[in-house]
Amino acid sequence: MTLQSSLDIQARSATTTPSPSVRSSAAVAKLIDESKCIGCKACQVACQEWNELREEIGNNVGVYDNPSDLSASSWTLMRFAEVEDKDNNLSWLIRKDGCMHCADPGCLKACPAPGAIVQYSNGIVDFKQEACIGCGNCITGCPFNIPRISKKDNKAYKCTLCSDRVAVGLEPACVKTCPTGAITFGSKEDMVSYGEKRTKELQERGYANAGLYNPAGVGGTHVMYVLRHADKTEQYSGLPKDPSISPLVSLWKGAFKPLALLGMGVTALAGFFHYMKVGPNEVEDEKSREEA
Amino acid sequence: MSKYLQRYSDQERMNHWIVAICFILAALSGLAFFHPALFWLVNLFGGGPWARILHPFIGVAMFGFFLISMLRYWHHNKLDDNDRKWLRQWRDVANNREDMLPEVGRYNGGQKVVFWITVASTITLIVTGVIFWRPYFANLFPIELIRLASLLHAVAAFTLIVSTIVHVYAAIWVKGTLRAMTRGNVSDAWAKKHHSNWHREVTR
Amino acid sequence: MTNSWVDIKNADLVLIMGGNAAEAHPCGFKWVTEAMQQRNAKLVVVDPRFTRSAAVADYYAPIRVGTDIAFLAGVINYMLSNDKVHMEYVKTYTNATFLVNDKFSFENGFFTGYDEGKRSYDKSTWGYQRDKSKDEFVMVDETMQSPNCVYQLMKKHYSRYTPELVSKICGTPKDAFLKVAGFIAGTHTPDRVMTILYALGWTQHSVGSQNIRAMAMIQLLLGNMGRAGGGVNALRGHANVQGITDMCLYSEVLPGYLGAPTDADTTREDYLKVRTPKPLRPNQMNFPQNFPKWHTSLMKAWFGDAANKDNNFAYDMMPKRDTAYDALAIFERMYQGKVNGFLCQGFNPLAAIPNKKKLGIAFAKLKFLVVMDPLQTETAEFWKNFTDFNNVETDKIETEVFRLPATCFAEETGSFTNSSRVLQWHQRATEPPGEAKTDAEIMASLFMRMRDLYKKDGGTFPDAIVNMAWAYSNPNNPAPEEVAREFNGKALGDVMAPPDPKNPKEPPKVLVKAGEQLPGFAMLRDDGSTSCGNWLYCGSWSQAGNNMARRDTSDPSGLGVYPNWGFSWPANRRVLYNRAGADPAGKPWDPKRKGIAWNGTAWAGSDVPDIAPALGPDSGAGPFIMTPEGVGRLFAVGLMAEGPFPEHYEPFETPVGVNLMCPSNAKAVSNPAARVYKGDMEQFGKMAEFPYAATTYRLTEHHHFWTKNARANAATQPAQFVEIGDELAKEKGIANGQMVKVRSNRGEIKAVAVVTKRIKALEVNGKKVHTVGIPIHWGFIGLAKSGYLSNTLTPFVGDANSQTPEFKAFLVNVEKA
Amino acid sequence: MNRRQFFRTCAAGLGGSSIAMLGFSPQPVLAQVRGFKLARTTETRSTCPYCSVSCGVIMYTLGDNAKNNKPSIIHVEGDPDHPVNRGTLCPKGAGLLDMIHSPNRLKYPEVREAKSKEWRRISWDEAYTRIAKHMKEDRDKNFITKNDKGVTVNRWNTTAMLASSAASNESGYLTVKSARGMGMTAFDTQARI
Repeated sequence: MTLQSSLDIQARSATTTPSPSVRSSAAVAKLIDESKCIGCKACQVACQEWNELREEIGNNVGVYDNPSDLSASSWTLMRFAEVEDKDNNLSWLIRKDGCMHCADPGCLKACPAPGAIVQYSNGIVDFKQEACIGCGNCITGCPFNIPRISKKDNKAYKCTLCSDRVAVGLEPACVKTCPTGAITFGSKEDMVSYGEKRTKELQERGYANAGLYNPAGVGGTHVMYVLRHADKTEQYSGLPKDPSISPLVSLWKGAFKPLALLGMGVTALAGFFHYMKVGPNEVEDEKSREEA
Repeated sequence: MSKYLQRYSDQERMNHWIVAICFILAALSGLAFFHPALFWLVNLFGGGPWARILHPFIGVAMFGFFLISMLRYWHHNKLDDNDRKWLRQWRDVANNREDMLPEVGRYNGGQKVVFWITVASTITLIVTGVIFWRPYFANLFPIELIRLASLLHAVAAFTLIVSTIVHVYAAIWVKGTLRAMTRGNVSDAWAKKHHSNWHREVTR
Repeated sequence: MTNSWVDIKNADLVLIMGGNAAEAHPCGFKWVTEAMQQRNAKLVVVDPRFTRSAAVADYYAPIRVGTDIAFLAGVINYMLSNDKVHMEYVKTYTNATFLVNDKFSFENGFFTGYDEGKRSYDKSTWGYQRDKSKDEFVMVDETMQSPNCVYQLMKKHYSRYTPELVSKICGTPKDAFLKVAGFIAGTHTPDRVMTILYALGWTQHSVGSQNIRAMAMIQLLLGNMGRAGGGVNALRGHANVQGITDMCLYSEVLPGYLGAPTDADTTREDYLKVRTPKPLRPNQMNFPQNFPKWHTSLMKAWFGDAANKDNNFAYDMMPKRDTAYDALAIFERMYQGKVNGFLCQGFNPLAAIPNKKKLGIAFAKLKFLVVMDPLQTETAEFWKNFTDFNNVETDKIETEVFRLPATCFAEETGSFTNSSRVLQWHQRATEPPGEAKTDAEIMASLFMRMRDLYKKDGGTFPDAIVNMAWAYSNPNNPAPEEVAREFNGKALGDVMAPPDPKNPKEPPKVLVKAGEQLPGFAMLRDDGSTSCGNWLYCGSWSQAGNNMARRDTSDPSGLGVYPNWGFSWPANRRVLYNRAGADPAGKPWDPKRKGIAWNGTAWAGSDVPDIAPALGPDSGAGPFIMTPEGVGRLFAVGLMAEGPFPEHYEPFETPVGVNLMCPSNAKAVSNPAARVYKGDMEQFGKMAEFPYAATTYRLTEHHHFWTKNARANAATQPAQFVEIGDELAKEKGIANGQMVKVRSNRGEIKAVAVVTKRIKALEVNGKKVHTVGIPIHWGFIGLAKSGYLSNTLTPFVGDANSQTPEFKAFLVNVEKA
Repeated sequence: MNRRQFFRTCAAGLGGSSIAMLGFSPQPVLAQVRGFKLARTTETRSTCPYCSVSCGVIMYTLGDNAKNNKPSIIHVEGDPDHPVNRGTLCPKGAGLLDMIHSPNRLKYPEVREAKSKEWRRISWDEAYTRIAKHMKEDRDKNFITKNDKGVTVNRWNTTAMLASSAASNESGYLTVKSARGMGMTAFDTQARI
């Protein structure tokens, strides 16, 4: 962790040249141990409190998930799923949903506004609302359905991993508050090894399919899960098993972008050189009129 | 027999230019979002958020007016064997060897192709654009469709821009053409040279 | 809690039953997850609902509401019949060997001595056999073969609770019951310890106290009391519920649990005599024998010089109690029109006492009501019409209501005592909003007004009011520091050591000089030379200063003792009965979890010994120093209202209609010793009309009726709901998220239905019993969506001993709204 | 003609990057993290007022306790030194700020007169005077000095009190002391429930 008021930037949305990248700070990560999570929503409230957000007072729609979805002012959310296995053993699988801080962030890739999304060298992906134009491409690009556009200001918002706290050497608010120690924070390296240790402990406890969720499809994440049923991630309110940036988005924001630009340029140039070589197609009498 | 032949009415021309202006604005703002190198174009619209707000409305306006033209011209743009022959002889076209080409009616094969490309891409643009238009409509569609729409929107825009470059260049290249849209008429000689069948038709 | 929050991490098995620790005490629950991860402890949850605690448990077993005693009795039977008890512990540290009055018996639902008319017992046969030749000591049978010894009586009593019958009563599948019993019984060896975490899920029953006793018996049988990672742990609900309990803001006790005088205690002598027991076995500490010291010191603290030998230490200044004045009794009296004024301090009884309709009528009979609270409450606006939520005729209610703004924690200085008896000092951070004042200032100012009026105008019996010691620097607003010093106590004269038996001629040493703060309750005297407002808190503010404000984070033993963090009553002891954590020879049962041990000359270890430090293993002194026996009571003698052994009784509203433990005795269906007022019995619903078992509970997102006023919390559970199992929902055609009407014989509420797999229909006595879950947190005031007060539904009856209302088991019907 | 062509060509993107380099590009946004809001606040340690785990909390107030500063609480979080909660807080504790600043906090003494439909703000003095008058009247009238057997009982049971279980020990002690001093027996607390 760096001790400074601004973190070094590793990648910046809609920017084609590299950011200053000689210095590299240690990558950080948050690990969510689902086996310890009781769904108390302390993380939700702590997030609201620290980030000075307040969610609307909604309604109960028949579930414990409240608010019922992420929003511009709810950056993290407990999602509850009642799952029965084939022997009718009930599990109440509770997952803290929120930004995964992908190493290869789809939102950043899709964002057209320079600097509206940045990735710090410690791995945090942060939205800069001042630069956000409100197009929603970040939503299109995100493999986890996280960013939300505010109805109030049409800017995109999501978890910042409390970049303001991390920048001064503190853990994120949700991590600090988590009563049961289900959320931990540290260097990515430490969190991976702790996650692997927890996985082993859970496997010894009888959860043969326990595993660490650090999906390679998005280059790994800086928010990881330890899951008791890592073989069935979808049971956790639809956590994608092998998430990656959609190929459609990759094509759109990848190869197509320069090629299309090139195509347009070539077309224009072709016209230019055609004119220079072949010259105008003139009707004789009119040409004289024009020149006159 | 006058020296100039009426090709487009005032109303047709105004409609064309509205579509053209909308296109320019939509293209400029769209390109700003398309490639970081062009993001500066948003300044023409009062900054990023304004460009984002205006782009879809401009697009809808463009589509609306384009629809009028399309309905008016589509039956002039049915491709026939003559057009296909014309198109096959694109080398002659490009080298101003018109005398070797088949006789052309109101529109030549190239114009017709551009017309249909424009129709296809404009419809694609409006349909896909609505699908990911935030904050109004995007929430009605599944994310995968939005992703596909985003890609198709970009592809259609690219196609439209390229075909428009061709369209504009053709107007510059073939002298006397521009007058059809600025004045509404073309010279008798121009018509005879480039659209002899049409010339025969209107001067009959 | 006998143990502490952090101590939970030392457990090998955590049983959560009669509570939902993850939901209600998440930050304490961290020590459960810690035990699971670091010690590989197992977590077992027994609850009518698959709770948040169950979500992370190793094993969950369902149980029908209000049948915990049957379950626990079955566990006792399982342990006794499979020899899964810690026999050495049971023989030496409990009254298992004690002989019981041979007239004592239990038959068909009743213990001996039941008086149906009074709904109470004559407990004269519930005693021990005493040896008249040996100081009236209790007779014992070390072989535990006598049919009258506690062990045999217990074995006989609980042999009736077979796994089959338990399953039939509780609805817990037999294999699930046996699995849980196996987990629990597995900790009977000295190297394994179980902790039990419970809360209102056990107390809020008409058999609440016996629920807890049953578990206490299990912990004694397993040898888990007094041990690191063991104990019986009540997870309490309010920030200072423990402190207020210790301060005894109850009619029947004075600060430090000193029984308050009743009409029967005509003189101070009588009063002290009944409350000062004699040891029941040789060489016991019999700590309650110090009662006169505690009481005299209290009277000195309250009346100063006005309490002296000449006036029996102001004995008659204290009111005597003629009858019960618990909250239910108070509202019954109010309902009957016997109460004119009511002071309501930081309490929302319109929501927190059962049967809202009855409460509303009671309030309307008051002449004046004074509400002191930081927040708007339903109680303060009982007279206001909130349509269906509170449909009253305002213009017919004549009660004058005063609403006084109080501070919240952030705006006041003082101490709170947590669930594990640790007193912690806190500082104010900011000014109160508007004109709000602290509760202390409001009470002191009111008292001073009364005192001035009585001084000026006279009136009935002004003596106690005008003589009360009130020498605070600002009598209208005593500083918390002054008050804390007062309840700790100080020496009024020099406190002298008892004469040294070895040098009887040497003048006794001065232990505490006059005027100094007392270091602990051992210094209290009954001659008026000490004052102490609460003997249990003696030591909290010693001459060294404010021990409640200590913040030393060191934990030398690594067992989570934190001996110098705050002050833990009694005597800064963190684990109660810790002498029992060592074997009779003084060696820890488990050397890896050593609390205290005998080092040859004294008891020492990581904690303050719960026994006189020099009273070695050879003395024969038992570890349970607060009983005159010196041992833990498997047989409760005469202390409980409904019997010395916990026995299963159905809730007053039972979905079965019969007590399967005594099916032929219709009078013992529900607790025969519970107090039921006239009119309330008639209001109990019957299973024909109200077929579903219901229970109320708290959600982790909310704290009682407070956090509905806090925006961030209100959003996390914004609207009222009830939970019903998917099977019942299907039967009733109720869809998830639909509005339903829940009706009891006392009223109805409407709420959103949360249809869940987490509440299962249970097979009870051959029929299916559905359970309806009713969270309590909404009302007609707050930032959350308005809702019905859930006590609209609940019955007006309490536990026979504590009078804690039966909020956890009653009957309802459910329909689509 | 040529200008139009040039314009179109630009739009097509050829000149885009070069124009950007000419300085038409918007100022790069300074990607600084949000300022750390607690940097110079004052810390006060306290105990969470909700359940009996009694977690340690730190309250952060604006300003440095200077005379002219009114210390308003802007943030509450767990006290990492506290042995039980070690910095954690449950959802209630994490939302303490909203309890402290709840719009439903009472700020002034009020009275609802008999049969009235509304609250009326009164002064503390009026509140104390009226309440004490009510209490004294009731006490003088209904106080029982001796029971029917002639035993001195000195009790007052027609005005009842229910005490908070969230008030401090000091407050509780003063409450029980004054209630007993007045002779109250109809006296109980939330702690029973």
